[in-house]
Amino acid sequence: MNSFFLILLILLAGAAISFALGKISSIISGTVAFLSIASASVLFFTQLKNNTYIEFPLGEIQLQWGIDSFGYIFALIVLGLGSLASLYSISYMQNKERTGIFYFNFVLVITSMVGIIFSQDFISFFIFWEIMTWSSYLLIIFNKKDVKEIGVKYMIFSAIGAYSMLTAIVMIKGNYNTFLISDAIQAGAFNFTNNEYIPILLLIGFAVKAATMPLHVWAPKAYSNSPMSFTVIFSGAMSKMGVLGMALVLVRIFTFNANNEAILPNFSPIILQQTLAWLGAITAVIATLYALMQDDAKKLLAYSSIAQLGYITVGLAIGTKLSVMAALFLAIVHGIFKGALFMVAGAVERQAGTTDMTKVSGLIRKMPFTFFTALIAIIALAGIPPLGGFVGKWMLYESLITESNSYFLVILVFFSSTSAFLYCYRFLFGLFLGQEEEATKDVKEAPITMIIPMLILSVLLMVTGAYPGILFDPIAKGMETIGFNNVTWDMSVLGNIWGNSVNMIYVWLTIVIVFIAAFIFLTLKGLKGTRYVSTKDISTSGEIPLEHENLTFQINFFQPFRRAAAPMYKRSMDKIWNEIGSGLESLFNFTRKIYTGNGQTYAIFVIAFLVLMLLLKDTLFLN
Amino acid sequence: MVISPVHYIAVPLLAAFLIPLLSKFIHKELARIVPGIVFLYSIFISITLMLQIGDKGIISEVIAGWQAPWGINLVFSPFSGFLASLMSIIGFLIWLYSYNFKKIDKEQSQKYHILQMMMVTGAIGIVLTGDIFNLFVFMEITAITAYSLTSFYRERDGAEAGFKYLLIGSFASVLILLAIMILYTQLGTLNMAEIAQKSHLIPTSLKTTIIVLFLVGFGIEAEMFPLNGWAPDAYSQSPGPIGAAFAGIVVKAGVYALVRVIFTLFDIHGAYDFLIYGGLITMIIAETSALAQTNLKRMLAYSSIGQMGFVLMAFGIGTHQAIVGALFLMFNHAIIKSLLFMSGSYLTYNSLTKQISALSGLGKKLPLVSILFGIGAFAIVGLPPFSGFWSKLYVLSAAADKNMLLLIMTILAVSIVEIIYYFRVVSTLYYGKQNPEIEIQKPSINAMVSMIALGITILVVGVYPDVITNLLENAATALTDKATYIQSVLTQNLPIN
Amino acid sequence: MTITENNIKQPIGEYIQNWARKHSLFVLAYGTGCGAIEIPPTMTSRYDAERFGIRGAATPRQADVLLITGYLATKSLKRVIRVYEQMQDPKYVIAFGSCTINGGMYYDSYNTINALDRYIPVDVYINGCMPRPEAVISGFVELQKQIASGNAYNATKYKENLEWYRENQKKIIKNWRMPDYNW
Amino acid sequence: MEDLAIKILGAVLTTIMAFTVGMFYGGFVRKLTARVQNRRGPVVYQNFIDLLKLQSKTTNIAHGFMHHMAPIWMIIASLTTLMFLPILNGNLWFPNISFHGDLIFLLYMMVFGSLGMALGAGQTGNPNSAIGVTRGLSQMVGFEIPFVMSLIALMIQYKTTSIQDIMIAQNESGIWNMFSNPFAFLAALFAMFGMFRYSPFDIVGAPAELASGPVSEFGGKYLGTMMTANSIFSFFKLTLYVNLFMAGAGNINDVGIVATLIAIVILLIKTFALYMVPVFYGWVSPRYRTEQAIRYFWAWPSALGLIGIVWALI
Repeated sequence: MNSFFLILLILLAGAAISFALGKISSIISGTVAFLSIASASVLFFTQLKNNTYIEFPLGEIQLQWGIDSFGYIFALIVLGLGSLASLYSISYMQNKERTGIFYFNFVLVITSMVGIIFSQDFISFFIFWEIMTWSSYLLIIFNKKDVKEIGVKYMIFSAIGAYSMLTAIVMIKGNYNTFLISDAIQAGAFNFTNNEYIPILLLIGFAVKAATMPLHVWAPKAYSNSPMSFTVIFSGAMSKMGVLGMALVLVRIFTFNANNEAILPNFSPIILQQTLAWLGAITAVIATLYALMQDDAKKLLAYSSIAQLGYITVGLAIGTKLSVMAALFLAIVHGIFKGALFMVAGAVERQAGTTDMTKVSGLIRKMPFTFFTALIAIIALAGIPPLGGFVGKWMLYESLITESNSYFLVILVFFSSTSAFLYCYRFLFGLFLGQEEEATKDVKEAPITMIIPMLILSVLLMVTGAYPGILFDPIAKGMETIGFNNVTWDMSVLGNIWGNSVNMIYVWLTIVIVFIAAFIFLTLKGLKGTRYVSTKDISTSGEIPLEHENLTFQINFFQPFRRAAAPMYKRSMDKIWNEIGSGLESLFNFTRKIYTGNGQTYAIFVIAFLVLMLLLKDTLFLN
Repeated sequence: MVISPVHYIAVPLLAAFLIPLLSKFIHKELARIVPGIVFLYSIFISITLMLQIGDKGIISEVIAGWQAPWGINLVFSPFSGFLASLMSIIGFLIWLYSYNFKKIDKEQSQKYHILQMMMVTGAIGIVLTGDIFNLFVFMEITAITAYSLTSFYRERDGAEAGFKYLLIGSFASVLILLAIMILYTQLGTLNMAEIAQKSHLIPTSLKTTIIVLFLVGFGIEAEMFPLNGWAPDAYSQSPGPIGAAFAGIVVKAGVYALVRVIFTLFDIHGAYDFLIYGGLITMIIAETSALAQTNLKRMLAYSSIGQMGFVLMAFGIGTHQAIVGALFLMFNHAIIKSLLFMSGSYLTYNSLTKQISALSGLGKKLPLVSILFGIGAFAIVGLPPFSGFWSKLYVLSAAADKNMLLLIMTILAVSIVEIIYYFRVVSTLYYGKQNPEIEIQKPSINAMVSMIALGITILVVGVYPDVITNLLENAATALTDKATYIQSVLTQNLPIN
Repeated sequence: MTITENNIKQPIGEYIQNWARKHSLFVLAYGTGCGAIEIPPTMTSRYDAERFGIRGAATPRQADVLLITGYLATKSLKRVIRVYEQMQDPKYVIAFGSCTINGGMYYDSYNTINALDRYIPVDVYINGCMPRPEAVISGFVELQKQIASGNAYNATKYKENLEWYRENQKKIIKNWRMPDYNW
Repeated sequence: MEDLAIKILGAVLTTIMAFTVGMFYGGFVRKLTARVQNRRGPVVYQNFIDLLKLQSKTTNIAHGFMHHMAPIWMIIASLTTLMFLPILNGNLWFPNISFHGDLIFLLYMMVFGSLGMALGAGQTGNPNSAIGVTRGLSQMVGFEIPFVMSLIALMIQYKTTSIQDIMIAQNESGIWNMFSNPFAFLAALFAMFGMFRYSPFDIVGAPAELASGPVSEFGGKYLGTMMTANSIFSFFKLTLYVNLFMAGAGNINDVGIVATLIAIVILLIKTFALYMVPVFYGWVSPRYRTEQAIRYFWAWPSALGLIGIVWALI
């Protein structure tokens, strides 16, 4: 049997079986889900060779599935993160209700993402895309919180995106008479000079999933309210499907000069490119500003995801080799660290009952491994050397400074990235540091099946920091597939086009040597006199805090910053959309009133219509 | 016995006549069982004939020995055959569903089943007949049964709805009859093939008048805006399965008539644009109204109107692919909306009110029904891998071929509205708070069977649309190929007696 | 290797450490009494305690010297004890003003303590009511001498005689809710 | 092998120099401040005495692992940044591994220490520390903006992100960047006020308000190590500024011993002169609240930074 079908079948079977077993035991159901995803991953990475394609007809539509180097990048994220997240969710979903439905949709989301990666034609692409949308919808409202608002918002924006995409697809069909992606590209469907609607509509479609301003409003609550083990996938992998599409389209908008540097063909794509880049940057800034105001760790992470996706959008929009590479690298690394962070949030939620940072604090001693993961992931998120996050950020900045002409964009991105330190700190402080309060006295470390995926992800972050080449390899191949030539990379040296570079190995060496020396010195020196005390033993001007007295500083955490940046908090896209929504709703209420429920009115309608038609018949029918 | 299209009409009429007698003298239950047998037989005929037309092309049957164009004839083309088969199947499923329907008590059930059978028969008659006056007659049969079924519950609201339907429906009858009269005075024939052949003889101003009369008349049956005032009330006040029958059968007949008039009888291009705009406006108004509904059945009714607008619009685009899409839409709408009405009426039946908010949390108590409703909702808004997606894709790509970008965007914008209100229901079903007071009455097995059959069809067609596309292609060809229709009706004479 | 200065023999390591301790005194001023008013002139331009390496410390963790300026109410004794115990060895206490020696003008008050060294060990007393900044500095210099000679080991004494101190402390502090320290 | 030995020796030398100079500068500042306030002030090597005393504390308190780690993080940040900064222009002993890093890297590495310290401060559970940290981080967002703007201006002016190249370019043209792009320099200078946290930007520690802010719970060896790290870091910051805006020190063509010593002296003069700017500014300034400080940085310094970028483009 063909490996493509086999992989999808294994996943589908996994979904069905775990659904059936959900009633019996959530652990068994979860194990089945994990096994199916893991075995699909194993099959994928062992059996499928790059650049294999299969074609089969469905009605008069020719479908093509295949895997190329570009899809491979995303398969790494989806299947890698998918396996870990499903392993994680075995314990996370334990003792919860309706686990059958959860695992069914969970595996279905992964199936559809694998399907999207397989799809080489628009029809299967769209089908898998929509399956992904509704199965994720069912997971978003799984927790039964704010179902109406979150679910409807998610569906509306997904539908806007999906239908713009569908419009573009049928337009491609209309103009070029093909559904195959490669044929469409050959025919120049994404070329701006031929038809500017198609790429723009496609970009809108992808931008929704990539949560780009102003289509991001669904994201914060959707990310924070779904079960955490799914949000790992949702934010880590699913948003990357938008990135996949955007990369695919955006790169085609550029043309390439003799040296294979991307250049823009004419005026209008520059506007598009700049618009998209600015939207990405503004997304990053706004989301960051909101992230650092959140009191709920999950929401904080949700906003942070949006911000990170903003960087990726910027990178893709700039469209040079370095920036696209940065964007794709960030996409993978974001999958890793945001996956890890959502896992951390999930672990805290499971063990401590809430992720509200005003209620939980001081978990570091109780959940050391979770904290370690959070620490590593946050360092990567903040883009601080020497972890993988830094590599991506570095490439992004370098490409912005060296290759784009929009220096103000750099400032914007940098502002967001600096402000990100605030929420990065908030996350660690809020959950793990600070006072150990009585409320969280009995919290235990998360079970091992949750710890293992988290630790694997943290190790990955360190490895990608030291040897980013591991990821450059597939990324470079993928970029060559979508149109760049001669993508060069080095195992651990990052370079820009001005010839400046950073050698991550030296960074690691310096840091590790200094770390070891300083650690030994500081630990051994006065070892006898060093003692560890509880967090209640602090200098409080001599006052002795009692056990139940809450000394943690958590509320209005960044109040001074908020005061300083007050003008930026005044408007929100959410409000604007809500106003549009309520305006439309009142309009619809008006149209509803056409149906008065009165038979006489209806009769008048009929007669009036008849008369009107008789009057207009010649103009209507005789042209 | 030779199977012929006449059996579609004759057998049910005979059965309708016999049922009261049989139930009185043999067994009471027969009144309920016989219609089922009739429907099964109709399905059997459909299958046989559909297989036959594969070799023979169009089957034209003449009733009572008179040759066309004088006699009344039945035309079983791939197009009308497709619709007739669809109607028989839906009719059967509705019968199956309502066999033990809780709200139809024993006394009434005999009446109900006869009426329902006659309604389907009338609709099938409309689709099959080759004679314009005969079409009118069948339309009256359908309409009258529909009126009485609308007010079947003998409540105030039902009576009011029935009356509204009757009022508007009588307009339709008058207008259609008037049109037929003018047509007959002009051409001296009632055979549709012949009218089609001779339609250029009619003076143009008169021709447009006839078209307007037909359009308004059939437009009422096809729920075109602003002629569809009757529909929401009729749908929501009639028994649940009848709502399904309206959506799946009656309206389809109206659309068929409208399309037949425009595509076959007259060849006027303005009418296509009229269909597009009429359909578009219908769709927009209906879907936006549906958003504001709080009553589940009314919401489904408006959604149904909107879907019919979509179908009309798809016909209006007029290319082969668009017609395939339109037929696919009709097919989908028939199965999906039937499923929605069927499952929806069990849901409302088990809630305290018909309000959507009252469905809260029923997903857990009626898991299978809710899942079926969910499948229906997902399918009707056109989410893959359910069948609704393919019809939408066909229509959209047909529109794209004609570069109707604005049209596509409007359709999709309206689809978003659709998504909102359907998902609102689904999320209420599954994620709302449960009302502990409700005692759940499980649906009967036969109802479940018919709903599951529909659900499975949706899934199968969704995953593998090839099972249906061939039929649709043939049907679309049959509709557009006017010459073959005229020729085969006027030359192919196969008297049955 | 030892070094001898002022007839005191010290190993060289200890000598250097004591020299550093002597010249770098971070003072935590516990300004409860009226004596606190004398601290600012001591620190600022006129008397400039910083030239002796004396500077203020904000928290007990960073402080070397606990400067208790004036009477201690029974209520504030608890705070003083806690602050003292939070300080890190080597640590010194300078009691400032008559009140800390014998209660001073509050000797018969119902809610002040009279002799501070019954509750925490005091290295240097500075007499006076108020002692002038000169006196304060002379007290510091005295402390520096003690440190240099290696005699400022009151903190160790406190640990050794903890039970006695606790007993005294508990006599004053009725609702004893001090945390247990793990030293 | 010899290469490696020289490198290690150079690294150690750099560290020792940075440490010594940083500590002495701190002492000078204390002394000068005292003189300005009409005091005698401590001895200039007072900081060494303080450090020695802190390190010779016999008991030390830690509230947990992150508390223990905080000084280590700071040392890592200081030393790593130092190692990747060319101390002298092209000198054999002091380039360390600077050519393996660039400005953007340093920019991020500089944050490492602050974040580490913030985490340590967070673990102590002292609310004062947490408040101090929020102020510090918020203020950092403030001053990073003009700082980054001026760095961008330099980078696009010289089409390089390497500090070495910027230094060489200044030496070749003979014009310091503080004159060739005064706006960028001013923006960076304002940012520097924030970096050094002297008045009016000392809200972070805010003596007498927040105890001593983030370091409230640090004492003994922890405080001592932090002090060391801070001294090294301030030397790094000053050298970075001198390299970027004042052409650094030393001559790439002359790397003899004498030339090196002269270069070091020049470097010290330049850094000291630069260091005095925030110190002088601090003497005459009261304290800004956090939001005032942030707004301060986002107003004129950022505007200057923007002008600097435009200037560099022209």
